[in-house]
Amino acid sequence: MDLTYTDEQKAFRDEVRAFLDDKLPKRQRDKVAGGKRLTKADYEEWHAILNERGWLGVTWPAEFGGTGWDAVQRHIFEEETTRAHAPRIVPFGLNMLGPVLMKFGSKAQQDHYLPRILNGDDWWCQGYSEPGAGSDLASVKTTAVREGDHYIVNGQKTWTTLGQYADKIFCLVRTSKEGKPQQGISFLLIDMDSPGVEVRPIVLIDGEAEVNEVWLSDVKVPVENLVGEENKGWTYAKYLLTHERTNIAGVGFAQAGLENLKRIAGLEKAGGRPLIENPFFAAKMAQVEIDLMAMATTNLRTIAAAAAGQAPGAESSMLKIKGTVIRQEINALTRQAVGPFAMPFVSEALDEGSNVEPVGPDYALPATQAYFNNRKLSIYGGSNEVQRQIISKTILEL
Amino acid sequence: MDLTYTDEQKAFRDEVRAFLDDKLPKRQRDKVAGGKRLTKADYEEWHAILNERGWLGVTWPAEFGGTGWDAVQRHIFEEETTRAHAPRIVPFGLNMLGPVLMKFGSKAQQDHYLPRILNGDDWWCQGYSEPGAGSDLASVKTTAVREGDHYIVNGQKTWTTLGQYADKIFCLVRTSKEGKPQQGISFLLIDMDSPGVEVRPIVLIDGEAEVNEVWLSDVKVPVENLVGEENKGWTYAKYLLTHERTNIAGVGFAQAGLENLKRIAGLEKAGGRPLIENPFFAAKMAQVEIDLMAMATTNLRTIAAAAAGQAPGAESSMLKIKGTVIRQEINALTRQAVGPFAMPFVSEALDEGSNVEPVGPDYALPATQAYFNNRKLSIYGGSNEVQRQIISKTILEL
Amino acid sequence: MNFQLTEERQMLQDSLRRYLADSVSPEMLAQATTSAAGHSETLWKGLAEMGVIGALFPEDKGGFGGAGFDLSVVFEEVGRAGVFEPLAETGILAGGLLAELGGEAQADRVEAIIGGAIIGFAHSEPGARYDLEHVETKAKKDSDGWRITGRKSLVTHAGVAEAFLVTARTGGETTETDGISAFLVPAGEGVDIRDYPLNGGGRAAEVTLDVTVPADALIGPEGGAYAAIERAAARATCALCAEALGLMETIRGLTVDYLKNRKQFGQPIGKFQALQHRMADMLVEIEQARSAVINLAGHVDADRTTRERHVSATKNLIGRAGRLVVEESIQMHGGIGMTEEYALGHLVKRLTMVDHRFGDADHHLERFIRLSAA
Amino acid sequence: MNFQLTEERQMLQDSLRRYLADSVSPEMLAQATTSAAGHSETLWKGLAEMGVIGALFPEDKGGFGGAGFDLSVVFEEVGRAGVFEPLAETGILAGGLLAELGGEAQADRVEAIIGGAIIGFAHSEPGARYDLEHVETKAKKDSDGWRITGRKSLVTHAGVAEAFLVTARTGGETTETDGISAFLVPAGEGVDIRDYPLNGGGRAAEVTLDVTVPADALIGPEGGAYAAIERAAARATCALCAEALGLMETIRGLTVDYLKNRKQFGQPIGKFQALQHRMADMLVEIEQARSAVINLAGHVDADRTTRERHVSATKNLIGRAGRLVVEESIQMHGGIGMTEEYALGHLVKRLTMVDHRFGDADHHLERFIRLSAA
Repeated sequence: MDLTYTDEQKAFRDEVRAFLDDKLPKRQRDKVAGGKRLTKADYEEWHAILNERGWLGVTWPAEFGGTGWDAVQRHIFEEETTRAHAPRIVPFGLNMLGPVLMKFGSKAQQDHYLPRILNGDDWWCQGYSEPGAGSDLASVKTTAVREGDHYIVNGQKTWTTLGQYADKIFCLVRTSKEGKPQQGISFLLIDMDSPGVEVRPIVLIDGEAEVNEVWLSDVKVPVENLVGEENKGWTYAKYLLTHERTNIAGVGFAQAGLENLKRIAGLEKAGGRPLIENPFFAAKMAQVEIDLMAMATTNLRTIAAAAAGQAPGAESSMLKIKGTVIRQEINALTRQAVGPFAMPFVSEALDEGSNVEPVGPDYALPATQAYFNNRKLSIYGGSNEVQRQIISKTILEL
Repeated sequence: MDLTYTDEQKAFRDEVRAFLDDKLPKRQRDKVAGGKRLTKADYEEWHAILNERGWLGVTWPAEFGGTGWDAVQRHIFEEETTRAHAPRIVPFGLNMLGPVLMKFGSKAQQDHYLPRILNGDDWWCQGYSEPGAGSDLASVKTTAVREGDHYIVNGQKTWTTLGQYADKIFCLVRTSKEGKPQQGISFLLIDMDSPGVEVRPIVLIDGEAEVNEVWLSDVKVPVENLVGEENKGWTYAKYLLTHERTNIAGVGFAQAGLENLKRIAGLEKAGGRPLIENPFFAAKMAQVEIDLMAMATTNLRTIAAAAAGQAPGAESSMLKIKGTVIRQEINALTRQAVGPFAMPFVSEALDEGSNVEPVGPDYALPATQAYFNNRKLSIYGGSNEVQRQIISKTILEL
Repeated sequence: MNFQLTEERQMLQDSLRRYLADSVSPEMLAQATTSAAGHSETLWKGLAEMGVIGALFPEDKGGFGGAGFDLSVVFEEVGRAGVFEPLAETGILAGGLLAELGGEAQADRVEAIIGGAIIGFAHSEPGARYDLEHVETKAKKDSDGWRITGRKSLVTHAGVAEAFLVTARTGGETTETDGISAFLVPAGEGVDIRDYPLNGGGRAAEVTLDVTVPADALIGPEGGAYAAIERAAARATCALCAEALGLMETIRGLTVDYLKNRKQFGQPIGKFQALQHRMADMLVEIEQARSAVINLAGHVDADRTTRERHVSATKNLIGRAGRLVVEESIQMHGGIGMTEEYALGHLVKRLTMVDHRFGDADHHLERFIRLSAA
Repeated sequence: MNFQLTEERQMLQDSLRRYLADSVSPEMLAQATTSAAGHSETLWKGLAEMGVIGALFPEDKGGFGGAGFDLSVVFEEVGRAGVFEPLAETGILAGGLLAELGGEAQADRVEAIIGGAIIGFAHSEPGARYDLEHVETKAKKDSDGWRITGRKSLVTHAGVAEAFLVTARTGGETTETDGISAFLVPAGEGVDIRDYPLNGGGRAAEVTLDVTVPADALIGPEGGAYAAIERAAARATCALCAEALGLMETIRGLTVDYLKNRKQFGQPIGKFQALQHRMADMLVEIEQARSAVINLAGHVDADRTTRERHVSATKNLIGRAGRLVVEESIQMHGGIGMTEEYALGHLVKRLTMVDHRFGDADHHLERFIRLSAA
């Protein structure tokens, strides 16, 4: 038992810190810390900086141009970049499609797509969810019918995050109606420029349009864009979901959120005293901090097991539940902290270079938006209800 | 809309208060307030005092020797007696069997049993639950087989409260195995002195033996002890349960509990200050008080509807859930309040006249016992899970 | 003891509910929210014509209601429909204070309000958070009348107000209850408005005052308006809590419908017991919220301690129940519950913002403890 | 970073778990609880022979462990079995202080403790609640040595202790940290014991002291024992939290078994989704409790602020998780869960009492805030 990093791990952490001090643009740092709106160019700039250092393929093995880091190193990198308020790495190409192609893609697909992901030539988005399906992924209705050397794809995808920026989409499509719903699914790569692809933004209750509906009408997709075998897509999809679940606890986000909360609670005054000194508020903050301290250790335990080669099991479901509960509680407390200034909705003030001033403190609107936006945490990636079901089945065997 | 009592109701309340000032023995008041152990004689004494005044048959119509009070009067009586720390009225004869006999019993049964209940000649107990059945009452396994002018009863009842004091037990028994489980049940009155009846105490985690197992082995019961018709017992049982659910919210108990909690929190010192001034503790107390203020009004709304002749519906399920949650929270806070002295278990100190002194303050052990004992509130009388199911079905229609 | 509405209130409830059900749609609300006015002028006119504003005033002030239960009946329906008209600002706060403090001189203006004139309530200030007595804005007597200087914050519906009931200090320190006076200040020069939309619908403004008003703009006793302000705030809080209850009822209806109709894993999700039980728990809390609103409505005219104790108890409970209803209803809807387009979005935002007005759950818990100890 | 037990600790865990599984039964616990000794002499002997007491002491004090993870390994098993032996009192508190403060002069006594001698820890007092520095008991130097007078409360296993590590004030005021000294006081004349059973098993006593001990009964520096007492209490709290974790694990096992085997409405109740989800939530909290114990065990030897911050964080979390596990496990069992006879009863009582020792969840929440601000 040893809760501290080894000397090598500490050295690695220092290396990451030095890199961030040196290379993370202050402009980006301030935008992320201040809850400002990030543009496509912002993400691309940060990806390019990381790629130059060879640190963009965080989860990738070295043979594909990735870092080859183990789970602990990935955790340290994640922790440090989050604390430094770096933009997140957009995960769709890097953490989702990449690993699927490495494991199930053809040599030609790997050679073509993987370098393009690292170089920022393609911006990928995810075509998994469909309207009316939610966590029930196997009920895919979008069809792909083979015609000669093409598939003709028809259907609708939804909750496609940052689809408005994407050049490409990886999709689950139905290629067969026989057998169980899971059996007739294939995994297809589609060019967003293809005729028949239409992207419509979905505005969420925080006022932002980060997700989209993607309509596919008679879209012609070359058969070489099929990943792996036809009707085996469910296997690849599940593999991808396991990868999606790394960093599912969101410890770094929670820690950054808690720091932000403490800062705000130190600035806000309630009854003439800093809010942070109000015993009711201090109690709630301390409670969530204590929960986070424990959850961070649960997370490290899982990471250490992964680094030792154990496959992640239902522990990730526990981390998902507790991690989202903690982050959502931090969001709720931050919203509470900003007081009456949670009310104004001056969206323009979040744009870089906008000359619209926020109403009240500049942290107020981001606090409210984060509260509303992060309700998604317990819904997506397998809702917390689905996670409870997994725990009940696989750990408790009920 | 009027939240206050009418002048008549106020006058009635004053009458009840005057009666309690005058007739409730101080000895009993102190025992109840102090969480001391009540004996059979204590209950009998209080019943006799009430009966002398004509106030024992609280829920009974005047024609059977009851008070004939409406729902509001019953509520006032309940509230005042609880606040005055009177012993509770033991409900099995008075609030459970009584109403069943009045509605479904024969004239002979009514003439025989009802006066005996009021006069304290019979102490009744309830034979509903069976081992392994819990809230699933319809799964009655105890059998009653007709042989001539007797039934031969075999089986086992459990959770029989104060069965150790009882002369008689009313039982649900299976007289037919045909049809749905609900269809073959009968309602039988059994003399506890009959050969083959055996009572075994169940000690609960508070160390007390208030409930019992009742074993029935070839017990001969005269057919005239059948209430209503054979195989119609489920109807009577359900009718009884509706009656049991009056005062299901336990507002009076909660209010008395909250007062006791405040008193203790005023006496206990934490970090040199009275616990009641500790903001964390004060916050929890205030929270539960606020919840109770609202629940008391929900209760009055239900009572007013009942007084206006509306049948109680799933509202009683909502009162059951919220009422038990509130009382259990008060119990938990009281246990918390007594600090380290929650630990000693000096049971003898609760007996009247015992010369064993409690360890620490005299309110400590009763606080711990009440916490453990009242875990039952959310289990019995239809567990809170069953109540949620009722709400889901009847109100939400899910 | 009687929990039935009077016949008059029952009629008001029925007709208001019918009117709003007929007039309000998600599209109409979306339009009102993005309009420059920040509310629906048609609806406002309709409400005035129905006598809804009059129901907020007692008979001796030209209305036909004004009791706690009149407020709760009206605002439960307002919440149910999710509308954001300047009813509370004009009818309870500015109008209520004009009626109470203004005497005969303001009777015409109260009549105009009942007819639909919009008067803003410019009271809270940037540093006040939820402290009602926090007033820095100054009013100084001079030869022309009163010169008022200061900043007011989050003045709801300021953009459409023809005048403002402005509170300002004529004496005392920033957080004292003594020394606060009320003035009627017409919109226009010297009253600078920066207005903006609100989360949950409607608009508000930061108002900068540097204006001179005549001597008779003083409403009520010089330096002695606080008690009336606190009473008006209690009534507005009662209205807001009733509005929250109405929001909860509509959210509940949407959620139950969704549970019945939405299928997943081959059956309506309302057949999943875990969701059934959580929905039942939500219902229990909404019932608590209803009782809390009744408690407050029944005590808005009680003595100060009783009234304010109920204000804080009810606002605390509404804050807690509101958060539960918001979070559970979104969660049970899943992704669709987070979209701006679906009806739920507007309602949960509005309900969330209830906790940011007139003091959040913690503010009132602390206040309840203080008032109970007194 | 490494979360594997060392080979030695893994062996200790395995053998202790096996030994307790073989030796402990509900009947045996019931008998121990009602016996005059208030614990099982056989078990105690067995533990000593296995070297479990030695595992609580570092090598330079004659043991072969003594680190935080040694405590947590041992006490998780103690909790798992639901036993109540004087391990913490003797091995961590009295014994730990003798080893730390007593020097060479006490080495023999520490060896005796490791061999099974029972020494009580007479520290807390009737008015202290959870304040470690609250000591009123006085010690005065006189020609015969030290005269100690005062009252100690809830001295666990006092009835079987051959001596007590007694804390007493040789200077300072009741709640000061300075001025507290430690003494070794033999049981017997001048040490009056009123002993009684405890909720959750075992016995404790109120101890009245009016006794004179020789000058060399003073253990450690005069008036300067507090820092060591606080360290020992941190270690005992770590042990208690690990014990709570063990209790939770056994309760979890009992509850899952019950859900699988118990049928109602025609199926195992574990098939009801509402219960499945609640059981999953309980599991999540037990996982949190496990991590909290690891955090504390890993920091019991850290600098004071770090150590005590972890003490308070972990004890707070254990208190909250413990209450949830107690209440949910009883609820999911239904009536049977409330009976003394069924194995659950003893465990939930013991787990409940954890919150009443060394400070409850609120006490530590407040302390965590204070320590974090410092």
